[in-house]
Amino acid sequence: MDYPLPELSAFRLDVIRFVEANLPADIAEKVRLNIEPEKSDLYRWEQILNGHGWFCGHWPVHAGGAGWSPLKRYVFEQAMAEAGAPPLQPFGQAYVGPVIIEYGTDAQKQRFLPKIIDSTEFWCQGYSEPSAGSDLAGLKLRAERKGDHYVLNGQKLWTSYAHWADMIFLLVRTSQEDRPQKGVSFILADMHTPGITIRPIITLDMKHHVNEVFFDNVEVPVENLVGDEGDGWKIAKFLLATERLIVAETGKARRLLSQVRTVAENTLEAGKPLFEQSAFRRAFTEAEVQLQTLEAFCARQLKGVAQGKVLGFEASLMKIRGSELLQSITELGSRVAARKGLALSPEPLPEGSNGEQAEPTEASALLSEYLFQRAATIYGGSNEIQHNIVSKARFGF
Amino acid sequence: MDYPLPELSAFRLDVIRFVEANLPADIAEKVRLNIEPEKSDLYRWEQILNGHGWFCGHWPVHAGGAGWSPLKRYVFEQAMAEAGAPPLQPFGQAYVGPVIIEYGTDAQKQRFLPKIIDSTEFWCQGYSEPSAGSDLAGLKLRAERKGDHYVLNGQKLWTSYAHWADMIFLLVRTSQEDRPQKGVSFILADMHTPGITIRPIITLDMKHHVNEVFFDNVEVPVENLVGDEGDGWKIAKFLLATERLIVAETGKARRLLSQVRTVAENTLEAGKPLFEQSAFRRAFTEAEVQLQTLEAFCARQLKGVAQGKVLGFEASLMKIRGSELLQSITELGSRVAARKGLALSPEPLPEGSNGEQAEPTEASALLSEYLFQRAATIYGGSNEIQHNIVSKARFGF
Amino acid sequence: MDITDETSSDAALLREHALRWVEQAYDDLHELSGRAHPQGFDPDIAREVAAQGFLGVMVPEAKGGTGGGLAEMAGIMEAVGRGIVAEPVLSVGGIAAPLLARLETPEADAFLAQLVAGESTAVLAHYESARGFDRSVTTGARQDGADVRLSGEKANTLDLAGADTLLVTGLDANGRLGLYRIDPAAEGVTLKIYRTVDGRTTASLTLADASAERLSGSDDIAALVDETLDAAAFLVCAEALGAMRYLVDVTADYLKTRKQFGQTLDRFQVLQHRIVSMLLATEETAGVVEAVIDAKQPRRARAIALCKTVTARSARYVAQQSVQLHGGIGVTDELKISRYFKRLMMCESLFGDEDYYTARYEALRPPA
Amino acid sequence: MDITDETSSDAALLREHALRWVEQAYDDLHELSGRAHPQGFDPDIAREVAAQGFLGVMVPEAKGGTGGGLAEMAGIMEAVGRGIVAEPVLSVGGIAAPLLARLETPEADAFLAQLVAGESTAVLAHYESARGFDRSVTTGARQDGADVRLSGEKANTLDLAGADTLLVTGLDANGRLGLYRIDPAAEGVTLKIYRTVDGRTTASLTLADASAERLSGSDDIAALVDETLDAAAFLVCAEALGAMRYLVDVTADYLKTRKQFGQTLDRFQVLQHRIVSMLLATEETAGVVEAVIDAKQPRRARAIALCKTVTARSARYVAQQSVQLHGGIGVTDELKISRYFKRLMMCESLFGDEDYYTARYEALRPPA
Repeated sequence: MDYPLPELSAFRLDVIRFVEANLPADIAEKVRLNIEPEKSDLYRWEQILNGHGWFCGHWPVHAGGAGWSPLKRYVFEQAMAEAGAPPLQPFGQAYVGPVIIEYGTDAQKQRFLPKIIDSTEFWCQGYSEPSAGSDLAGLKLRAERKGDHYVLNGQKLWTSYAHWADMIFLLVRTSQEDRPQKGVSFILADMHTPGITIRPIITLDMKHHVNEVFFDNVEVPVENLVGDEGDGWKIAKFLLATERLIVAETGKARRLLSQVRTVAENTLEAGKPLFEQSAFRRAFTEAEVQLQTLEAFCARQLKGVAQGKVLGFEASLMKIRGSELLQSITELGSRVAARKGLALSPEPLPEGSNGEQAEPTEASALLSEYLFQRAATIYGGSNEIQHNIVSKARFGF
Repeated sequence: MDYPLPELSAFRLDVIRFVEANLPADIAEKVRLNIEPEKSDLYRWEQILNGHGWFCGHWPVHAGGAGWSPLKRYVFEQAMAEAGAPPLQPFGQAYVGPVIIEYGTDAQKQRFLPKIIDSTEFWCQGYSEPSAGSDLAGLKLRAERKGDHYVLNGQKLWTSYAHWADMIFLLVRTSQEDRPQKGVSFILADMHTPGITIRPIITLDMKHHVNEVFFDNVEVPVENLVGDEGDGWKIAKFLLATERLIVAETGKARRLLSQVRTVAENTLEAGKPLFEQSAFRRAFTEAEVQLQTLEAFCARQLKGVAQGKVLGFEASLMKIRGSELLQSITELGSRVAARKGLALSPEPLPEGSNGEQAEPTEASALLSEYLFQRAATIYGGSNEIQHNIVSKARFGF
Repeated sequence: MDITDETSSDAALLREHALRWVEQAYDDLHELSGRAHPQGFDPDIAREVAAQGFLGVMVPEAKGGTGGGLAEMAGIMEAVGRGIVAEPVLSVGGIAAPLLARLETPEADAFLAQLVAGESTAVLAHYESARGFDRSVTTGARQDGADVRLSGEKANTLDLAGADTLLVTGLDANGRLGLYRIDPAAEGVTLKIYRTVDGRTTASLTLADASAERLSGSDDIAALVDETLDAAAFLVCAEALGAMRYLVDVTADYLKTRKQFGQTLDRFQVLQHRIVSMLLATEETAGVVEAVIDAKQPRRARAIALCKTVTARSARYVAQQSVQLHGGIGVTDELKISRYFKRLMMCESLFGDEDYYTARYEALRPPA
Repeated sequence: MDITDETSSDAALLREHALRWVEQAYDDLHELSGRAHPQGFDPDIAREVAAQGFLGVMVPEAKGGTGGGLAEMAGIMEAVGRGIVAEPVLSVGGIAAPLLARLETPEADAFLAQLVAGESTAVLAHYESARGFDRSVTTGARQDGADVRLSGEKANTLDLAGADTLLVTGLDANGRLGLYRIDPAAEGVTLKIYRTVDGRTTASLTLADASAERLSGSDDIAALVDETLDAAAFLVCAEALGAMRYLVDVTADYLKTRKQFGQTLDRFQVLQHRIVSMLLATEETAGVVEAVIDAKQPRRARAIALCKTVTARSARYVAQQSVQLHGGIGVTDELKISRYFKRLMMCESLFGDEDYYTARYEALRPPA
């Protein structure tokens, strides 16, 4: 498929070749079959990337990165995903790392950044709460200053990979009196602190990605506050701005679309490959049109950023179409899986069945991804919220 | 195509055969080419129907009708349209006639009903106003009682066929003090009364269907009031209820879909009939699926009515899907017309062109219908309003 | 008005009965079903389903059933969908039992009684791995003296892990399709069991000269199998209708209670319109389901193709939007919403998906 | 950011110039154009268009043009769409002139100067009535001594009523495609003129041994015609983008002022979301238009197929929703909305519609 950024196509091919040459085969196989990599798998891969200077390439050089432009970073991340590398967990390198670089004290930088770069400390993000999903103004988790510590009480929800995490960065309420946004602060907590309890949440795909995290008189040293009290909103907006450019996962979409094609070529319908069947092919072409349209749209926006434009509502548009695209592609994958009875592996079959347990397949991998992607139009501000945002920002409604 | 009401299929075939045998050829040709019939064409056809006892078949027997059930009336009207009869203008026989039968004085019945039945007086409907489109509560046209007359001042908008009409039935405001709905009355006015001015509005299809009608001190005798002052809302609701069952024009949809097929069979694409082209055929099949789904839905609702059910929000659902269907089918027709350069006949070409003026074609007839049907999701309460209505009526939102 | 009102009051009564049973008896047992059992359903509840008479609805009275047809079974299946019942009501009551009843052979009749009573569970293994949703088969039946031996690959067989008997279609030496009974534990039978997305089971099976008993007579039963699969496709539409109606109700309730930005969600016009679209898709499904019941042969096959086409897309839409409108909790396994979502995926695709039935609808179009 | 920013500052300047001309000079004359004239455009404005240099943008400087390419012409066409200019900017400046310029024959060059100066108006008659959007032709060119005679049926020829010269494609005795100049008033030429939906003209023409002058050399120009039609298809996308941007702006303004149920329409969330979807369709179009400019051969043909596929559907959506959101007045001929709606119908289908370009996109897919 053609790629819309000719000036970066050589770098893109470098990245793809690097992944092909260096991604451990067992990890590649997990990605192909949509089996969750272990934490140690991720660490292994991050360390390989780091050895090549690519793990935190978007960090400034003074902080240990390569100082990539947003455009280059976009191409890197999409090419990685396209080539079948596991997604880098963003919480350390993409989220809290840049925040610490921008707002952290020297002590914080020395304490936290090295362990992000060398993949020895795993982070998670504590934003959402039961009554603050798409609407962060409703944050309730309290952090009360008591001497050298803040004491945290409350609950976070949808906390991805809390069960792997050593550290968590949190938005907490440090004041009840200010207007809702002003009383929010940004703080870092050790996940092993007494009083933190994790409850797994199993999602549609029957996997354990997210959790509820409960805070019961959890003591966090005051030096873990980033910025000042009340800076939480400002820091959250900074973090959001650095993240806006990668909301459309076109690289992953490329990989999944290509997998759909492979699977459909290997699935027979009336003795002929499903990929040759006209209704299926039409839907495939339609997904390809959507993908290339999104890539053209993103390329146009990123070229604007390269010329100094600040993205506003355009990021919401990317989010809307990006999530719709992943849903379309995986829905197509689910059509192939439907020919195999919607078998969902690798969910184990209990003992006592009257036959042999089947192996996971690429079709069931796509089915599982379809289930997972139902959340794509919900998390990070649902698509309905994104429409609200654009309506206000672009038209002043 | 299969028909979903087996018990009435014999009657349906009778109607279709009657139209084929009795509709004058010149009128049939106008329908086929989507050329507006003249008023005299309509009268001719109505009188033929009336001779067969079918013109006001849904009126009670005591009022000169045949006392058809709603189900039978639905089958009749859809079969007429399917067979290519011109649509009966509803304003007399379907709208004001039943109102006069239900609410009129004996004098009103004797004065107005015979001229509706024998097609010697043409009616139009004065509901919409500039600031009361989908929202009738905003009605402003004033009717002040002065002795034996009401004096009307104000304006109506979107008045269909006002330019043909001898009479108009109006919703007017007879009191400013009551809450908006209570001050509305239902009144009948002679279109030849001094002070009435008609301004044509040309629509997307370049035709003259609708008008603005201005009322400047128009005197209407008090005996033309239907019901009491303030009954306007009640009467409008009665009228609406009798009309709810024919909001989905499935018969017309059948005729248009069949015309699309004929035209696509006779249009060549790369030397082969367009109807054989896979993308076109798929869209055609999709339209057929939509049509038969709507017919099944309507049949289910009408069987419910036959068992005494009163339709509520279901009529809005029919309106939503009915309008969408006519838009889909005619959009398909416009695709055929696109192969002929989107020629829109019979719009005349001015003098001085360097070639011969082309004849109207069935393709341009469908194109013209496509333009006309853009209004289908707007008039009679836009589809957005219909969604609001259902949301409130069915879910109590 | 329900789907069976006009066609048969027996059907309406049966539907009411089934809905009540699902609501009262089944709901408490619900969490025990499906995923927790190796069979993909609870054997105790399966026996209770038989005791309720659900498996004999489409079997003539003379053969121990209650002599109903598609209208009656559709009411049962709507209840199955409303409660997302995991037990093999469809596999046995909607497919295996009525198929056996129509074979009119002593072998089939003898086995039928056990099925209806819930003493045995049999599933039809018809689809083949190289044919997708296509209904043609290549599995062959070889006469071996008094025995018959079957060889071939079957796929996409719902509920197989809980079945003690396989009903397998195959072509004899003359190319005639027949139905054969096979013991899943017999030599030459290899099963691969998969958990389906909704916690039931499906399987592919390889038959290598597996010993079989012929249940059908000497006639070709291809037309009968075709009708059976059409009926099955129709019955999952009725099942989908039950699940969709549940989701519309539950989602509307959720919108009324969940608050965001200081308002309950039902105040947001976009969500109001969305649930109206869900309602519309559901009511259209009710319409096309009823149209199948009204349609007589030879029009029924096309009515079913229309019905499954429309139901598949409606089911997908309603399921997806129910999850979307529930937001985060909609994608959790804890909330029932996700289970209805998955059951509707099954309904959407079992016995052929939207593409398959659109093509069939197109192929069955009468000449202009 | 506009479509041409990065590719060429010349292109950006030209675009600005054209937009300004349309806004200032054209808008007042607007009502005089198109429908009121037998040609479907105003001959005086057509001359003004030539004076502005819009017709020579894609002609090399050596041949009297300004030597631009698709990027430059796209900027002009965006302005044409913004003002729904009726004059034959596309037919002459986007098609006839660049096609002649690339023939590199003395006959073509001689005629080219008149075209660019607006002294003559020529349209390409290529499509044929039995071939729809398909680009192959059957019209034949017969050598008759020193003369050439053409026979065949051409269709779907925009702006023909205002042209004094026909540029007709035909196959010679060796099956090579050539380009021929024909006088529309010549013997053997029969024209049927139609008014297009947007008030311009289209025509079909029958050629019965009509006298013609050969403009192309002896090479087969099928590839050149193919590229020309691709370029034309692309340029109507840029035109559509201009019209869509206008509609998004105007519709947003309307929602802010029109009241219903006591509130301005912009308070209704459903309408807010609708116009965001319109914006999204428009910005996607901007993206695929820019991607064509970035794409070099041989990738350009597929980029254009993508562009027209996406633009066709986006144009239809934006046009339909602009009418819908305007309600009743949206369907009146008085309001400009309806004229933009119709122009976008033209953009959607000229040189092939969504179906045609989706098939082309599919056919041009590189091997996996």
